[in-house]
Amino acid sequence: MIEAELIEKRTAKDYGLFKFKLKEKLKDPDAGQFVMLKSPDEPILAKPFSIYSYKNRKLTLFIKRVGRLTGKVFSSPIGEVFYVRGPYGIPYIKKIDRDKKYILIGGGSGVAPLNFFSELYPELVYKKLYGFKGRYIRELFEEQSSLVIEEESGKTVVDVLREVYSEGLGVLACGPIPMLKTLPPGSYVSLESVMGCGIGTCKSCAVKTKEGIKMVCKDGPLFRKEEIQWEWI
Amino acid sequence: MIEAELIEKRTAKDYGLFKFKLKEKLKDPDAGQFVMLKSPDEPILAKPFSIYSYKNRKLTLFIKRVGRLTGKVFSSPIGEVFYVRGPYGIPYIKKIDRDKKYILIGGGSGVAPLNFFSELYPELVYKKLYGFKGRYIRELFEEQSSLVIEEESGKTVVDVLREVYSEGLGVLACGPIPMLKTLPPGSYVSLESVMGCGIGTCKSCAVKTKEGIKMVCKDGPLFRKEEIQWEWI
Amino acid sequence: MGVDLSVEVLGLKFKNPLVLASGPAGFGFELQQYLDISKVGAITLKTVTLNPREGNAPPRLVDTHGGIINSIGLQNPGIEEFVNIIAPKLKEIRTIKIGSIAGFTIEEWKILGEKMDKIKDIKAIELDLSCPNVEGKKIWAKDEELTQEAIKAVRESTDKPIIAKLAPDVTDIVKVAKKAVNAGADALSLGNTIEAMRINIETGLPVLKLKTGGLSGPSIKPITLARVFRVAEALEIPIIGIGGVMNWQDALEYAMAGASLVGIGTAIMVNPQAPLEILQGIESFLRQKGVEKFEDIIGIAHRGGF
Amino acid sequence: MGVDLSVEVLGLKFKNPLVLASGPAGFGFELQQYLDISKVGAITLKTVTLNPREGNAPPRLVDTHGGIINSIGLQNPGIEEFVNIIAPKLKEIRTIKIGSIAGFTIEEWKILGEKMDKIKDIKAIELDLSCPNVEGKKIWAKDEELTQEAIKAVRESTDKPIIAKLAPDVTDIVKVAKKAVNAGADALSLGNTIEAMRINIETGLPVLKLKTGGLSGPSIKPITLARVFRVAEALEIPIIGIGGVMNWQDALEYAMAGASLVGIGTAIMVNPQAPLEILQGIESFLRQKGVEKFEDIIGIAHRGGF
Ligand SMILES: Cc1cc2nc3c(=O)[nH]c(=O)nc-3n(C[C@H](O)[C@H](O)[C@H](O)COP(=O)(O)OP(=O)(O)OC[C@H]3O[C@@H](n4cnc5c(N)ncnc54)[C@H](O)[C@@H]3O)c2cc1C
Ligand SMILES: Cc1cc2nc3c(=O)[nH]c(=O)nc-3n(C[C@H](O)[C@H](O)[C@H](O)COP(=O)(O)OP(=O)(O)OC[C@H]3O[C@@H](n4cnc5c(N)ncnc54)[C@H](O)[C@@H]3O)c2cc1C
Ligand SMILES: Cc1cc2nc3c(=O)[nH]c(=O)nc-3n(C[C@H](O)[C@H](O)[C@H](O)COP(=O)(O)O)c2cc1C
Ligand SMILES: Cc1cc2nc3c(=O)[nH]c(=O)nc-3n(C[C@H](O)[C@H](O)[C@H](O)COP(=O)(O)O)c2cc1C
Ligand code: FES
Ligand code: FES
Repeated sequence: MIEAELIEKRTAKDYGLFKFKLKEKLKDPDAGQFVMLKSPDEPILAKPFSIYSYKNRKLTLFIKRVGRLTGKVFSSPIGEVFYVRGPYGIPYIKKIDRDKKYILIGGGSGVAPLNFFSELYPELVYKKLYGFKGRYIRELFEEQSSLVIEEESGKTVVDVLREVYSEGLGVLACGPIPMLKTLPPGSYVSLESVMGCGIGTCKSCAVKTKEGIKMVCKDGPLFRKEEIQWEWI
Repeated sequence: MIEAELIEKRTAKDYGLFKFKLKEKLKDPDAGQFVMLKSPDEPILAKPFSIYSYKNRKLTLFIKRVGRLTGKVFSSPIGEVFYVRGPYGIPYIKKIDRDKKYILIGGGSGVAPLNFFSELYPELVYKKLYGFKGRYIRELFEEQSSLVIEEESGKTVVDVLREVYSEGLGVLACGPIPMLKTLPPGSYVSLESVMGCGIGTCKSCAVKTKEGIKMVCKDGPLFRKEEIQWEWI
Repeated sequence: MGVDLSVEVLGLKFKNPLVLASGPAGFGFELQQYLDISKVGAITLKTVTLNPREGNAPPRLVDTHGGIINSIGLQNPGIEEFVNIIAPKLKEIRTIKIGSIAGFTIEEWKILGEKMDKIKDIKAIELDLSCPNVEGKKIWAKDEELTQEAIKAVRESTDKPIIAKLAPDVTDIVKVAKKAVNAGADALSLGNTIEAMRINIETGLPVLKLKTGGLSGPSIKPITLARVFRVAEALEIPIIGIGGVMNWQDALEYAMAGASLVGIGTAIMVNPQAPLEILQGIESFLRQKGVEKFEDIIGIAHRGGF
Repeated sequence: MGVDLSVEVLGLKFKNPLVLASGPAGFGFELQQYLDISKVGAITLKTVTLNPREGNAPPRLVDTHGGIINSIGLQNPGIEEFVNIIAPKLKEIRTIKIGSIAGFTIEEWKILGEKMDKIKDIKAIELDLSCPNVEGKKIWAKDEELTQEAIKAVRESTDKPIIAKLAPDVTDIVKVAKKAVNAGADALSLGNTIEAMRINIETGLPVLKLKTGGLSGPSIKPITLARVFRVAEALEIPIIGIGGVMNWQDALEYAMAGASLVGIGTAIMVNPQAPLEILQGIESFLRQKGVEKFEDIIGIAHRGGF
């Protein structure tokens, strides 16, 4: 695994941007791909995090604190060493229709891969809708206009989507399952799932599709909304 | 347990002096007593370390790197937070004959409690013999004259003891078992033992004495050499 | 709004569900200097045998990733000294006291039961059927028939509530649990340490003098928790869930899996104050959830959760 | 001075003692992109059943202190697809391949044995008698008689070496091991995951959809190590020690306890390159100790150590 030293951190409550300096470079990371991040001790399992940004061996992750590993990242001082491997997963760009423009819809930490996508493929982005509950999140982002904050407007990203969506536009979404389920047909949805290996061998991250069981890590994380058998998740 | 922030460290190969700033003060720590030190994660067990020095909530430990916890201490950056509890064990001063002067004999990390003893009770110290294998240890100590370094003189502390010992003097020793076994009758020996609780409840640190099983943590760590049934250890 | 942490079980009212598990807390006297024992629901005293025992030669303890392995070997002063010297002082320990005994023969179980029965301060008797750390000794709980016989022997010698402490590392815990209940156990402690070892690669020899010992601590929690869950699913009997409880979340998991009381051993060794932190955590969790009585969450995982 | 890491056992020459345990490494194809599999002694392929299996609904995995609990549920394409599509590609995986099968009935064991027998690239057959993650399915290794019958069935259908993969969480592992050997097993894999669970205290429900799963990783190492030690003490049979091997020290402990080969599962998931680091560590340890052949340290803990 690649040594990853924490060199910058900015947090707002339970969300944070964490920049790591890697000992080796990642191989051609693309938007929608993720890395497996491991703590030097507990938990022993590496966990998946989408690439939020990457340049010159500097990897930025956008992390929501929910449990042990994310808690460890939040409480780590600058200089703490973690380990990463990857990038894994199929880049969004290889799965989507490149002739469309996309509304990027992110909920919470789901914003991470969308940010990288908009950095790499600005020409494919029609609009960004990054949804959060509380206004404290504004501290973390420079680009304030993409933020849809429920506490401020009473609207969720899905509400706003309904207002701006029109036939012909694509939807590229990453966020909680309930949000993904409400999206229009044809949307591309980036799934989360508990992962073990991240590379398709251990069968931990199963999702049931019209064509049978697929692995989120190897066959995804992006799927067309219609492929998924949502009731199984 | 008391939060203990690492505020200073000086190491020479596998030995080091580590100063911690405690959140609360220790209750009347005395020489020969130890604290239980715990890492914030692994290993889960707290481990015993003699007090090397203590003043104003600043606790110094003299540690030899041998395994997981000690390894963690060595690799920790300044600012890392550990936990301590204690002090435990019977102060040397309560067990020894106060009418004597003592040769303090330390082997390796066994030097720690003797240093504290000589700080608190200089009037009871006849001579200090702190034994180490390699000369690199000189970097760690200001008081160079107490050091007996095998690599330099070819002599161990026990060799030097034979030269300076005379009837009427006391011996107060802490170090490896083989060293303790060779000491003159009447010597006071400070034992090490694997510990669980450090307070006498769990029965992990048993030592067999003429009066039956005793617990190093609660009944020791200091014993008269004659009390111990050495073959059991 | 106060949260009611008390648990009524075995005809006793425990002020809260935390029990100091047998062993790590000794008889409570030393621990008392570092923990206000009156704050915990109960203490199960260190196991007592018929004859005094020195315990095993050292090293008796080694740690692992997420756990510790001990081979203390039931060091204790024997039942006579316990009755004559320890028991009269037990009133100093101001919580419910559960006596723990281990016999090597049926006859011994009987005698131990009788002696414990006479001690007024002992409110229940736990049968340590599962200590893996005595050389040459059979582990009673590894044989359903022996389990049954031992319990019957004690059952005949006392009217105090009997708790059978079973081994988690058996093929079918539910089967053993059923036998124990049929034989007259009023409650089950699930479980004890699990046979384990470490080898010192430098010497090529086991680290512990006894070679193997019993694993406790966080490592075993998910294992024992599943045993508690299985037994609670199958039987109507009060369970003391024991194994790897280090924090309030662990304690709640056991309760939700079906344990009425929760034992802590290793956590006491790591930090004698651990029980207080655990109780605080349980209380504020329940308050936040709007649960008024701890008893309401016992076994909730079998009833569809919250 | 080179150190000879090879192990001769089951009539096969393993270039080193590391075996990728069944499951976490799949059939090796995906893993191959991240690990040069030709560097490990062998791979035990993911268990195959008679019929294709989707596996359990998610979540299938949750981590604990020092371990992970999985309830994959033997997701696999079934023996037909294995024979027709997977087997012909197995030559791409350039190490010794051990096939793994799990039957639900004696008849199934037999058929699976026969099918595996015909695959040239499969050099030995492991019987997964101990997967705890299939709802309603009996765990064969929890019953000595069933263990024996399953092994006999496969024994009749193949001349390839048979490895019986036993469950560590049985009352008496030596007893089961003896039965397995008597029934015709040429080697034993000790062991598999141990039934375990976690409860989500927020919902009050088990985290895994299947409720319980199998615990693997560092947590179980001291437990399985003791099982290996006990069996090696009692029987003359090659053992593959499996459970919580994360680093070279762990691997050496298993060898010293009596394992000829050492399996790694969870470590592969954490870090696909782990086997290379482990091999390097073993080699430099042996060199430093002046041990010329890895085989010399197998079981050394039973022979007085170094
Ligand atoms: C009263 C008392 C006072 C003490 N005071 C001091 C003090 O002042 N300074 C000090 O440095 N120490 C002191 N000690 C000793 C100290 O407690 C131990 O060194 C410490 O517990 C080691 O903890 P660890 O986690 O680093 O080692 P562990 O990881 O627990 O290792 C312990 C031992 O096992 C060996 N070991 C580790 N890993 C393996 C493996 N994989 N295979 C085989 N063997 C292995 C190590 O070499 C070591 O000898 C004292 C002990 C006592 C009882
Ligand atoms: C492809 C992919 C990309 C991802 N990208 C990102 C990303 O960019 N940013 C991001 O923040 N996340 C991302 N995730 C999610 C991230 O992987 C998880 O948040 C992470 O694994 C959590 O690890 P943890 O150790 O902190 O949590 P864990 O400790 O494993 O906890 C996991 C869950 O269990 C719950 N839990 C924890 N402890 C308990 C307890 N005692 N009882 C009950 N429940 C408990 C937590 O609330 C949490 O929901 C991604 C996931 C996938 C699959
Ligand atoms: C040092 C030590 C001594 C123990 N002694 C006893 C004992 O005498 N009798 C007994 O029934 N259990 C004994 N146990 C087992 C504990 O009571 C408990 O069942 C086990 O440790 C699992 O719980 P834990 O993980 O909270 O420690 C002992 C455990 C330890 C660690
Ligand atoms: C995700 C996962 C899947 C597994 N699948 C199988 C399997 O299909 N067949 C099998 O015999 N064992 C299976 N196992 C068990 C492992 O082969 C191994 O016995 C166990 O995990 C203990 O080793 P470890 O601690 O190194 O992982 C699986 C384990 C894991 C973690
Ligand atoms: S995480 Fe292992 S297969 Fe997807
Ligand atoms: S360490 Fe527990 S009794 Fe001494």
